[in-house]
Amino acid sequence: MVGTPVLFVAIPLLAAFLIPLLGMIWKELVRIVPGLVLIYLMVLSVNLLNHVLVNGPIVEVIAGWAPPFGINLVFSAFSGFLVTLMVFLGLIVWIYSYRFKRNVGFEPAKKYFLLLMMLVTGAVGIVLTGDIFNMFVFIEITGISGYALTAFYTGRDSAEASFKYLMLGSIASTLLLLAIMILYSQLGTLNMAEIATKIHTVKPAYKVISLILFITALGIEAEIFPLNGWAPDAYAEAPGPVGAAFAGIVVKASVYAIIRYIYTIFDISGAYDFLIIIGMVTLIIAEFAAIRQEKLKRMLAYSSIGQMGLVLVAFGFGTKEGVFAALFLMLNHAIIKSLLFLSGSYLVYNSKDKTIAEVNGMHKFLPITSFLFALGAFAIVGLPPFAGFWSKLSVLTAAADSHMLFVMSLILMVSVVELVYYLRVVNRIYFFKKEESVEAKKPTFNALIAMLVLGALILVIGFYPDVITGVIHKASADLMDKTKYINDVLSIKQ
Amino acid sequence: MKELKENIIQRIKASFADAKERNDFSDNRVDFHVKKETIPSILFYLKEEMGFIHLSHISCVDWLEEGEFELVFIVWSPVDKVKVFVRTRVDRENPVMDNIDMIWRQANTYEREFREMFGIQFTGLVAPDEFILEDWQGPPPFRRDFDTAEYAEKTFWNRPGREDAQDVRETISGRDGEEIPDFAKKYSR
Amino acid sequence: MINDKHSQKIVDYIQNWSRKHSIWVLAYGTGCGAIEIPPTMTSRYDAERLGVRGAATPRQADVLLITGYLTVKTLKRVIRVYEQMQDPKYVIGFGSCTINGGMYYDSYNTINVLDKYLPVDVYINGCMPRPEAVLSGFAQLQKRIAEGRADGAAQYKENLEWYRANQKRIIPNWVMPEYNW
Amino acid sequence: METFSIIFAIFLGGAVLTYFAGKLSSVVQDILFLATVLVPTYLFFSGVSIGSSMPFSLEGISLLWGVNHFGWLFSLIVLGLGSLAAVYSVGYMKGKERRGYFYLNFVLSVMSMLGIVISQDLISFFIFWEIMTWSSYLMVIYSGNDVQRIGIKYFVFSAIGAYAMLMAIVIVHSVTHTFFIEDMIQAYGQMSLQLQIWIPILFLLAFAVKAAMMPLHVWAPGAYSNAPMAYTSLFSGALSKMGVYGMVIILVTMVNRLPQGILFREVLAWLGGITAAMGTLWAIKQDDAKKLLAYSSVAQLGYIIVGVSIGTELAMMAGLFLAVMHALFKGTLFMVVGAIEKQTGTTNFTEVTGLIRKMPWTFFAALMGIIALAGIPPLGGFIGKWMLYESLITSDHYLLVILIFFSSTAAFLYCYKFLFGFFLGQEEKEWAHVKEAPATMVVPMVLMGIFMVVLGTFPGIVLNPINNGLMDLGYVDSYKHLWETSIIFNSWGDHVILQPILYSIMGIFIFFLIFVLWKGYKGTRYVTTKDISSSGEVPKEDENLTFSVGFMQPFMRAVAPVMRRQMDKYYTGFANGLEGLFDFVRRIYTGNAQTYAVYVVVFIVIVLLFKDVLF
Amino acid sequence: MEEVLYNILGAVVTFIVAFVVGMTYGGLTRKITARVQNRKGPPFYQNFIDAFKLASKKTAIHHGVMHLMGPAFLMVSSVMTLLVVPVLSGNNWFPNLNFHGDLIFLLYIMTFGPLGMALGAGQTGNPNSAIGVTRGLSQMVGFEIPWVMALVALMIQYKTTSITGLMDAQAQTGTWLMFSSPFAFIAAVMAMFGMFRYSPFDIVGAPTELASGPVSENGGKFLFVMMSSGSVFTFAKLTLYIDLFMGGASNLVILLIKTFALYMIPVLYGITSPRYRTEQAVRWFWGWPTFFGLLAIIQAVILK
Repeated sequence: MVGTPVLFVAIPLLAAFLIPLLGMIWKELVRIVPGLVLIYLMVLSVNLLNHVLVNGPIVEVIAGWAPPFGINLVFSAFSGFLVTLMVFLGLIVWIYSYRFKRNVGFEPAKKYFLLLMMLVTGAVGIVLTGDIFNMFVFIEITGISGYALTAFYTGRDSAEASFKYLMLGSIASTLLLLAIMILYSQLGTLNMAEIATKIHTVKPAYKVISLILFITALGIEAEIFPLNGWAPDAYAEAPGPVGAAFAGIVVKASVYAIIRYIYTIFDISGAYDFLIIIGMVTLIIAEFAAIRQEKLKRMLAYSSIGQMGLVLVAFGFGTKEGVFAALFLMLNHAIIKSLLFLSGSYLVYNSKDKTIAEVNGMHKFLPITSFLFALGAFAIVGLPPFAGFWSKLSVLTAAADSHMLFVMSLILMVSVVELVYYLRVVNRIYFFKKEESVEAKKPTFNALIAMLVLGALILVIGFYPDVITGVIHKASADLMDKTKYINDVLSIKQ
Repeated sequence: MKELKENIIQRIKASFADAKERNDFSDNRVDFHVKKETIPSILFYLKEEMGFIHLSHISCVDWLEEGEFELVFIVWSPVDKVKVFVRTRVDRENPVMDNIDMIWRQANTYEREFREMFGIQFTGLVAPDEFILEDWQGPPPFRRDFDTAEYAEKTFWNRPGREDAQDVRETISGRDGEEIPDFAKKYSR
Repeated sequence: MINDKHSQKIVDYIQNWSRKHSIWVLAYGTGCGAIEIPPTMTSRYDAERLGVRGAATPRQADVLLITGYLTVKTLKRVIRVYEQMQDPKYVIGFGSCTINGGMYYDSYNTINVLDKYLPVDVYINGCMPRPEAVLSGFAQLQKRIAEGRADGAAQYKENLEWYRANQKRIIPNWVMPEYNW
Repeated sequence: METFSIIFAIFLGGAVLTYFAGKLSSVVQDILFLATVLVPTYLFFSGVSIGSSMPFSLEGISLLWGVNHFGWLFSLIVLGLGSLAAVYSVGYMKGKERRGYFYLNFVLSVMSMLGIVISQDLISFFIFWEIMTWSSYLMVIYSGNDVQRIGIKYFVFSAIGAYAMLMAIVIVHSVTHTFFIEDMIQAYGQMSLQLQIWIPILFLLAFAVKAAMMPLHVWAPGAYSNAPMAYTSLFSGALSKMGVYGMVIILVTMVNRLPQGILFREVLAWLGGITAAMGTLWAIKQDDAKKLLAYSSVAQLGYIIVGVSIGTELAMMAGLFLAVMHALFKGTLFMVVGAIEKQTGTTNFTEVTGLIRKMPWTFFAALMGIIALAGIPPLGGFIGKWMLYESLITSDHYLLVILIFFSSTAAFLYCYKFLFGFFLGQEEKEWAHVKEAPATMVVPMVLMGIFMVVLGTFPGIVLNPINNGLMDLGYVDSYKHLWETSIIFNSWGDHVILQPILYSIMGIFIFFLIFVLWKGYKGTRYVTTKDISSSGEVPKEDENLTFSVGFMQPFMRAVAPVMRRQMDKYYTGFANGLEGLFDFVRRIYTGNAQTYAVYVVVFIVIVLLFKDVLF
Repeated sequence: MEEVLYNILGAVVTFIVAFVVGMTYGGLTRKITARVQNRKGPPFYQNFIDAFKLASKKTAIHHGVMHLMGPAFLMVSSVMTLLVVPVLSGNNWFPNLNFHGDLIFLLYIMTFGPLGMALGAGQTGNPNSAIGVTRGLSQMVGFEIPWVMALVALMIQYKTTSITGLMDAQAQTGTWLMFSSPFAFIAAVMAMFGMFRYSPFDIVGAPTELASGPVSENGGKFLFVMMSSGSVFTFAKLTLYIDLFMGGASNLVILLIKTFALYMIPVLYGITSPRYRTEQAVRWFWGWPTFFGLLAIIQAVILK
């Protein structure tokens, strides 16, 4: 046992508070310390995950109160997988932005890394916690750091985007609190496992209303149509790595929350179909909207929304294959979309409007970045032999196994749309004449490393998916097994 | 018709001081003489302002005795049904004239012909060198002082025995044994 | 067998006979005389019964029919056409213009005597010669072919310098390709 | 089977190495590229015996690679044409930019095509299929002309096809729980009728796109003409055959077993026939050689589709023989166009003329290709055409045979246009400097030309493997004893005995050439094309006497009513409509915070209202 | 070996017969045309004289290899057609290759010559030649449709694609196919108008407009070869028609009578007709002839 799950929350939080103090000692520490923290967390999570895969989940009780009375953190195969993914992405984002923000002054850099730490803390907390109110708190931490990061470039547009995010986020908080209140009033407990054992005693009306409120509240964070109005603006106005962090960390955490509610806590079977419906609507609307976008990051944002819709659809199948597909999709999406955001933000680094037209002919000046963007684009539309193909295949197989042919054909049709807009951008990068007004910005060394790691991962997973599928299979089995979760949590005696 | 012609004459005279009316023709014809410098402007004026949109003809007259070429431009108005003759004189020794084929494209053909046949040079004329007379070496053949018979004798010299009006019937009869009828004999010289 | 003198004679005879009865005319309408060709060819006079037939291009033709006056400009074309024709080939001068210039005897651009430029096998005089005269001309040509006397082409080759000199005298700018037919 | 792994490792590693070798020197790159294509070809034909297979598993899915007779036939096309085109590419790409990019995609294409024919399971089939699609897509946009339209059109059509196939694959998997093609075929008989109908449709959609069948052909002219010619010869010659390959498998193993299959086959055959006719007509209209050949490819694939969809053994053999021939002659012809493009810089008939004396070997290859394309004896194209007609007549497709005959007669028009436009006609001064293409380009073309002649006399060389392949697919071998000689038979027992006929053709030809014209030749002298009967006019050196504009105008006037309708326009209209819809959807996101808040409220209200329905 | 020699000898004899008959028919056509036009006309042996003259004419120039090979292609096509068509049925006088090929092969070998010729015409560089070729090919696309329809009708009615098979069918039933399949015969004859390129379908080599089109650069020996090939081809095509529709011929006299009678149809139609433009000609062939072809196919399907 090399560590406990609580470290995942405690260490980054501590680091976040220490960053301003360390900055007083040596300014460079502001940049270095988050990295050290994330590297430590990465090592920790990989170790823990290995342990968990063999020995079963770790349930950590905080402050000595055994569940259901105290707050507990659960590091199971499922949550551990997500935590590892998030920490890994946080690490990538840190590597990427280590020099990215060099020309930015000390104060902004301090804020940036502080907020990044907070974001990771919040997201990891959401995934690990076993208590719904605690989850609310983590959601608030994530949300607040998200608002602040959106407004990082202190311009008019950023402020507006941040405001939209803040406004919808507030609504989400209110609704979430309401939902928790309803459940608590009915059951008198906030522990997930406890709720899950007792949920059948709640009146269906309360149950459904609280579920709806949960889904709405979390759906705002998870970018479900029509609750995702904030997302395109926030993605477009936030710095590139933050976009990657949103797509890879925040949204994943929110989706995790929804899934946890539907799979573990509630016992409403209609919720699965509901997931499919909202997922499909989100997917279709987002992809349709993406094709007509003029700004690169907005396009990526819509694509991200669409992918999340697909993840929800896959979860909605409710089968083990479906969960496997959804998790695989989440993994691939996290890797690929981050790569797209990271490379894309260099492609439009110096342009004024950040439009797609301004990436024309960039491949001559940014060959590696362009190549990685193209790789990401090919991967995300699911072309073999890249990573995206396997997840798409598993989603479709899951759909076919659930006999949802209509859903399947819709997914494929939308994929064609997705293909079109990604190829248009790639064609522009490679085959159009460069705009004179736009000057290319060479990526810094660390950014290059971050992107190359992601690109290599795409190829590795594409050519040999077995490296990761074993873990995902275990994770999906873990999620499907509701009683085991309850037993594991409730059997802990301090 | 009379008033129409009067009107035309008045308008031209008002615009071009050197325009001299030549004859009072009874038919639908108006005749002017102008200096050669005025030609492009008067033709342009006639075409654009007065509706004489059609260039009927350009002709050249060699006034050998007066030492001048006369160029006659005939334009036609399909609305008024009136012809206007615009005449000008060019020095015979140094025949240079303004090119007008930008007003009427077809003037180009006439100008090429005059260049070849009369030796009149049109300033700024863009056209291939040869028009009708390929490989011509002699003087411009339409000038009145060009002796065509002498030129032909010199260039395409006739063979003795091939002069015109020779009676070849004897030869034919000698060759083919054909008999010459009596009525024909009296025509033979 | 071919080298044998007698058999050569027989072969020559057959060849001349076939040439005589198959005269393909390149009706090169240079002058006003061309109007006399259609009546000669069609129903009224029917030159085809003599084996006379129109050919479309100089490559296929045997006889070049110079129908009337030749200007300096057309002479150049006629020479080219003649030189493109394949041996054996014949020229018929048609109308008085080809003989001595006819009514254009003093024109500044009409040649007077055709046989200074091209070897004429048969002249048909008249201005215009009527179709009867044309047929008589063809008959004359046939007779000469049969007798082997229609050797204009051979003379042309023999006296090429003389012909060329005459041609170049009125066509000073000689840009024609050299033909050795 | 170690060999499979080695072959694919060489392909992949060689592709990447070749790409980066460009940084060192171009000669090293060329050599590496050639080795990357030729060594696996050698290994495949020497080390892989028919019937060998290699099972392995990936991501929990068991996969199987193997070679059967049918796949071997197509691997012959792929690797044979691939290696010749590779040799050609070395000459073609000399001095061009983005050589690494070209070589990389070339190798990937060859590899993926080989992968397709050796895949015995649907997943590796699909993976290779998609690699083939995107590597060819990257080649289509190589020149960078109009990529947004042509390239995307190609990819969208391919993707629609591929996704249809993917759908069919997962449906099959949901029924059989395995991805082996063998299992799919066996399970097909027990499926429900709905599936029995839909699965072939979905598969055929994918293959029809690649085989450029009406009405899914609209990508082809642009894509074929835009890719570099060295690649297009492979693209049109081999890559489109992958569609045929799949089509044959699906038709034979599924549709023919279906009672309703006759309808399928008729519809397919008629679509193929219309493809052939319309492709031919459009090819006649083109003034650009690349476009002409592109439309011609569409038309030729139409014949092949007709053959394979009729489904009698003779028809199937005709289709497959035509497929082999098409790979040969269309590969040659695209190479010819590439050579001309390389030497003159243009491929437009209205610009280039009279190259026959400057590029005699290229002309020879082009002549052989054209004769084979036109299906004139004694070259191999005739054999395929003959078998196709006979099979259509003996299987009661009377109107279809007229349609096919019309298109193959009309094909003479563009065949002549191709030869005349480039090689014959006036020799203009503008092209006096043109030289014969380098040896690396000429040799593959001429080799293929010679091979077409050989196939015309001894079609058994290819017909026997085809027969074996068809036996693998389950045909009863009723012709085997006949294919061993150079006789072609139809099912009524009528036949053409090729050898005496072809020898007499040669004999008469040589007789007249030597005894009548050789004497003439010795006595004659070459004159330039300016020395023609031009009404006595002496054409100047720079005077253009070429006739190439509006070449087939009278015929086009005659068929004008048919040409007015264009499939492309309908697709463009549809795409524009979709873009309008997308634009409308985009406006849902107003960018206004209040609206978004309203959306949230509306969402909650709607979900609450319908909660009984939903949950 | 003896058999081969025998065959070669037979082929030579057939060729000579075809040459003589074709040339004579050509001369007779000229004579008949002249009589229709109220002329005396050339003698019937005029074509022989023309041919001999052309052969004895000097041929000094060529425009390249394809130009030299063009006439040879044409000749090969004609002779091959002749060899594949059974000239006389029921005896061994003209042993040919007719057991080695069938109708489809014949169709293609018949198009082989014009295409080779077109290549030769193309290399001369004369624009008129190429224009003529394009017209000829367009017209070919026109008349091949009814022609093939007629053939397909015959093939499906008698379930054979070989010429000898069709002749056997006629011999068995005793009726000529022109009576038992009248529509096919009409369509085929109408297609024949285009095949012989007499007026009104002679725009290919319009002498004054195109300077005789494809042959405009060919004189002397080239033209001789083309002319003889045309004569042979005429005979071969007529014999094919006779074999297909009129029961073949058992001896030479009947053959001559039948071919001459058939030959008169396009000749007489041509003499009295003005000239069509290319697209008019093509559309003409796709009108009534194709309609008759369709009728023929329908009839064949019904009677099958």
